[in-house]
Amino acid sequence: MPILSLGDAIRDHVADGDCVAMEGFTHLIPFAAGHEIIRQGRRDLHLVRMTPDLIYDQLIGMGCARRLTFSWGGNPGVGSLHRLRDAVENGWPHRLELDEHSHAGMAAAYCAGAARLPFGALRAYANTDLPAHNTAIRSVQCPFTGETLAAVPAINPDVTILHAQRADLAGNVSLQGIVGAQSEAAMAAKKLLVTVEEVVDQLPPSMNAIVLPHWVVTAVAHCPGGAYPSYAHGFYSRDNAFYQRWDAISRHRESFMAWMQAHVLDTRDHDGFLGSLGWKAA
Amino acid sequence: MPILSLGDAIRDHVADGDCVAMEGFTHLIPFAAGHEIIRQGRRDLHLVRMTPDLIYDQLIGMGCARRLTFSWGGNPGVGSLHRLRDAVENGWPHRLELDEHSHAGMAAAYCAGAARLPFGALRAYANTDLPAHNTAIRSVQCPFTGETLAAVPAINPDVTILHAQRADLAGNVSLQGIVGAQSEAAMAAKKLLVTVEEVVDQLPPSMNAIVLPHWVVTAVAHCPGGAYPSYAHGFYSRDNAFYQRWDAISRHRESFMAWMQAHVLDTRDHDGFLGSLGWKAA
Amino acid sequence: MTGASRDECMTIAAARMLRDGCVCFVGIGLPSAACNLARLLHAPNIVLIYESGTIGTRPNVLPLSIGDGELAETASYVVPLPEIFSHYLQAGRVDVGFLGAAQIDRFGNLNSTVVGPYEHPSTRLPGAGGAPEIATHARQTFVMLKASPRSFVAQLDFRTCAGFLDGHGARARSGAPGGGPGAVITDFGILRPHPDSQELQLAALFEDATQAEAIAAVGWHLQVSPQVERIAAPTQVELNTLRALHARTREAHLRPVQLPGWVHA
Amino acid sequence: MTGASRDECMTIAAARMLRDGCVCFVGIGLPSAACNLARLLHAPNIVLIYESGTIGTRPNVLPLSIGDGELAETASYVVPLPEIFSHYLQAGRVDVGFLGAAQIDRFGNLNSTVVGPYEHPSTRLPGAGGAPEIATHARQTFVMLKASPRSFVAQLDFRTCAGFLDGHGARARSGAPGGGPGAVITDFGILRPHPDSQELQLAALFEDATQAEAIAAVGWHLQVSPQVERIAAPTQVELNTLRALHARTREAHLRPVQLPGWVHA
Repeated sequence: MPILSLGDAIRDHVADGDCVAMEGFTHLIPFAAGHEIIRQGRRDLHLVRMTPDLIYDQLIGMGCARRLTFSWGGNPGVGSLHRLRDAVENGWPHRLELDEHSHAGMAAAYCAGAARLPFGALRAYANTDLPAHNTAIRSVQCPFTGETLAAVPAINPDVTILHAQRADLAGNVSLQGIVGAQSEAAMAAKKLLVTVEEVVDQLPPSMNAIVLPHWVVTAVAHCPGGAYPSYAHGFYSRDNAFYQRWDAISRHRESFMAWMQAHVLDTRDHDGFLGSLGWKAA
Repeated sequence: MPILSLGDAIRDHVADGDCVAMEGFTHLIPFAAGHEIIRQGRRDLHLVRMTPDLIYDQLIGMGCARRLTFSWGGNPGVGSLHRLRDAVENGWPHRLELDEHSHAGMAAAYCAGAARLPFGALRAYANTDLPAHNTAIRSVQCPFTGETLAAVPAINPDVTILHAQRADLAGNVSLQGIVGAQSEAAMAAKKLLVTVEEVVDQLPPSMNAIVLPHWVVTAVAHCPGGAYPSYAHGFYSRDNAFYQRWDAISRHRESFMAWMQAHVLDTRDHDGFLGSLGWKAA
Repeated sequence: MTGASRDECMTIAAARMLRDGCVCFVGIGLPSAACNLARLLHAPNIVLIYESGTIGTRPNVLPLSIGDGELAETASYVVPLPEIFSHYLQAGRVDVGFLGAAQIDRFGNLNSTVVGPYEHPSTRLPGAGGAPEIATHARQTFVMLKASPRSFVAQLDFRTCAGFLDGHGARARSGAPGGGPGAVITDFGILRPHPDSQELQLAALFEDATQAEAIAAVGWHLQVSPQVERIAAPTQVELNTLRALHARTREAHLRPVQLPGWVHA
Repeated sequence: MTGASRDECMTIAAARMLRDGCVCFVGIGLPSAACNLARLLHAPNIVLIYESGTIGTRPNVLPLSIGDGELAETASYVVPLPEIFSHYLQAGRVDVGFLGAAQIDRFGNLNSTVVGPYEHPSTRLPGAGGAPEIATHARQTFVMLKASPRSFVAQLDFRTCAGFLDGHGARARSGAPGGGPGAVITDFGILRPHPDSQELQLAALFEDATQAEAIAAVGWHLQVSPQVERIAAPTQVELNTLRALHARTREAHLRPVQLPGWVHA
């Protein structure tokens, strides 16, 4: 497991056309990695994420995505993702295919992927219109009771990208706090990239901690603040004001493009991004 | 969630004929609860456990069990469970029905039970003779790929009984260390009894700890040493010498019956059991 | 007359419906305020579950997002998200689920997916999230949604969550494990399902709301219960507690973020 | 001549096969000794997984049971048992799985279930445990088992684990993801599958073992490789390390249990 710069990690491991899952349920969202994908101009990505957040709004608005697998696409506590809406409603900057689920369905699909099963069964989607619009929602019959259950195909991303609190020098990664479906998305992936707040000699001992083992981790990039404006429990809190500001920035194509140019395209890396927002190294 | 004496907990919540899972993978095996079931003379139980250990050998030898769902029935690191063998090979004290799985199959069955799904799918049992001898091992076809997978029916015990390190006064229970399939067996159960080393005002804060929530716990019994001769991480270690001695005790019906009479039937409770083995309150 | 806003009336009405000790699956916004208000008032032992995986949460301030750090810090414990949906919700271990939506119909079915046709929507909404399975599995659901003919509609554009389907026992016949919408708390009062038809009918009005207002706000021909209750005005204690919670929340969310190793210019 | 016992020879031979960094699914007994010996010698970064859920374990003494506290205390982390089987083993994340059995046949299929008919066995064995799926999913397996015509049999009483089935590519055709038994380490030496037929053949002998001894110990007509290797005798370092490990283990397991609040008379 090598420790790479984020630029090298994305260059080496994320290709045009890949299926990419950047998970994090409000917490530990890999913003820095998403920005680097935008800087490197990846195209035609199949993006997967339970809750497309601002970072997916940005990727979609910048034309990186061909397809989106998701279950809830909003700005949490604020409202719409305007770039996602513009893509779906108006095909701008181009058409976006949707593979739409519920949270329970996405969770089951990640779990199946992590276990290398081809599908997950669950009691879901009953009497909703979702299956009529998604051929990836089917049914399976219990071979014991005859009951019919919903079935979703496993998600096995080409690359899963996470942000976590810590990695050790061997490449073991530990996460604390709200962990969403990150562990399952990680274990389901063909490659796993992780940005971390800190790299330590040894993870703090914690017998039943949530750890991603080094031989499952493809590369680690040391990227402090890499979840900002989302948060990293124990390091910094969520910049709720930024999430609120994003509503105005993203509402119009012009203000969105200008912001992306100034803060992502014209910055070299995550430190540059933070600097462009008025942060100065202490 | 009431805190009961172990005697009352078993009296109120374990009935003849029940399906009972007493889990614990080497660690935290609920010996005290098993002894109390023997003392109270329960009959016709359907016992479930991945690794029938000494406590199941005792329950079977004392005639409490009608059926056994399991995946490995030995004395770990020592050899056979002689009472289990005697029941299967010679029908003593009476016939025992077997519902035999692999660990992977049992784990999938508990997970399905915990999620209230009727079956679990897994890649297992391929090219083995187990399915030919167990109609509870079937197959299911993936509705996406057409692949055939193994299927096992959910396990939903009438009662799951666990031993754990701690409960708080509200009845939340926390486990540390090797946790086997305890959490899944607990969530799969219709009733959940837990014996604990200590009852505390509040569980030690540990964000991602393994906790069984109070509204899932039917009753807690305070029973220090309740996993002995198995162990409770942070409290006492496994009495390996006892496991080795059990081989000779259990090898013959007479020595087994004499031991059970002296140490279980003729003792009032777990303190009495420990006393009969030469332990004295410090 | 306490000068309560309609948002406050909705929140307090919802809080009053929650009995102590019940297990609630909470959403962001009004439901989160209602559940925490109940906890601070008459239901200190209510168990709040947020779908991010926090269980037994006791936040001091309301979260802006479903996964705020405050929720994890004050939780009894935090589990991976798949467990929330499989071991808790699907397993039938949730008493009350809260739902919102963009549209509701007369049988409590909900739309939070699209306005217009799915393939070419005029408005793409955020989507289902955890709602379809909350609607299916929670023992009962409470819907919180402000009323207008655009939100309380005769015909949904998309059914994201099952309420009572076409009513007259259809939900029970479909085998849905949960009981469906027990109440719709809106800004004029409360709708409840008719015992036979399950059609939502006006069951209660806020102190200063009128039946005419209710009928005008609903896009179908609203049935009115023979006995429309008058909802008691918020007490001073209720209102003070709620306002203090909101004040604490505003203050906390104004606190600037500290990023280790950086200062903000 | 180092005076090594056959158990020691088997353990050391197995340890030598483990490359540094490989991920091993370990069983109790000889496999556990072999894996930890490898870790103490040439493979400090070997990852040991015990099915109880301990990952990256570095025990100072050998466990008596698969779930000894020592395994948890020295693990990188501990996961619930279902994850071990789904996210690690079934997901193809295990390089080497160790297996034992009561019976093995010429194609490396194993029986650990019954001797005699299943419904009326003359000997009821402990059963499958994790073995069928280790045999299926590990990239390769090593079988450790002392030889006698009762254990190395022409016909299994029960097939608990798939080896190469009937050989001649049958395993690969069955779609089994793992490669099957790469070696059978027994008390005269090592059997390996023939590249075409996958029938186990004598591949290597311990320093003081003979071909005649091997043939006598095996209950089928044992094929012999054209080049039977002679396994180098244990080095003094190997033997000292193994004996010190066993000595530490014996000492630790003699330590009396401390039960809080009790003293033993």
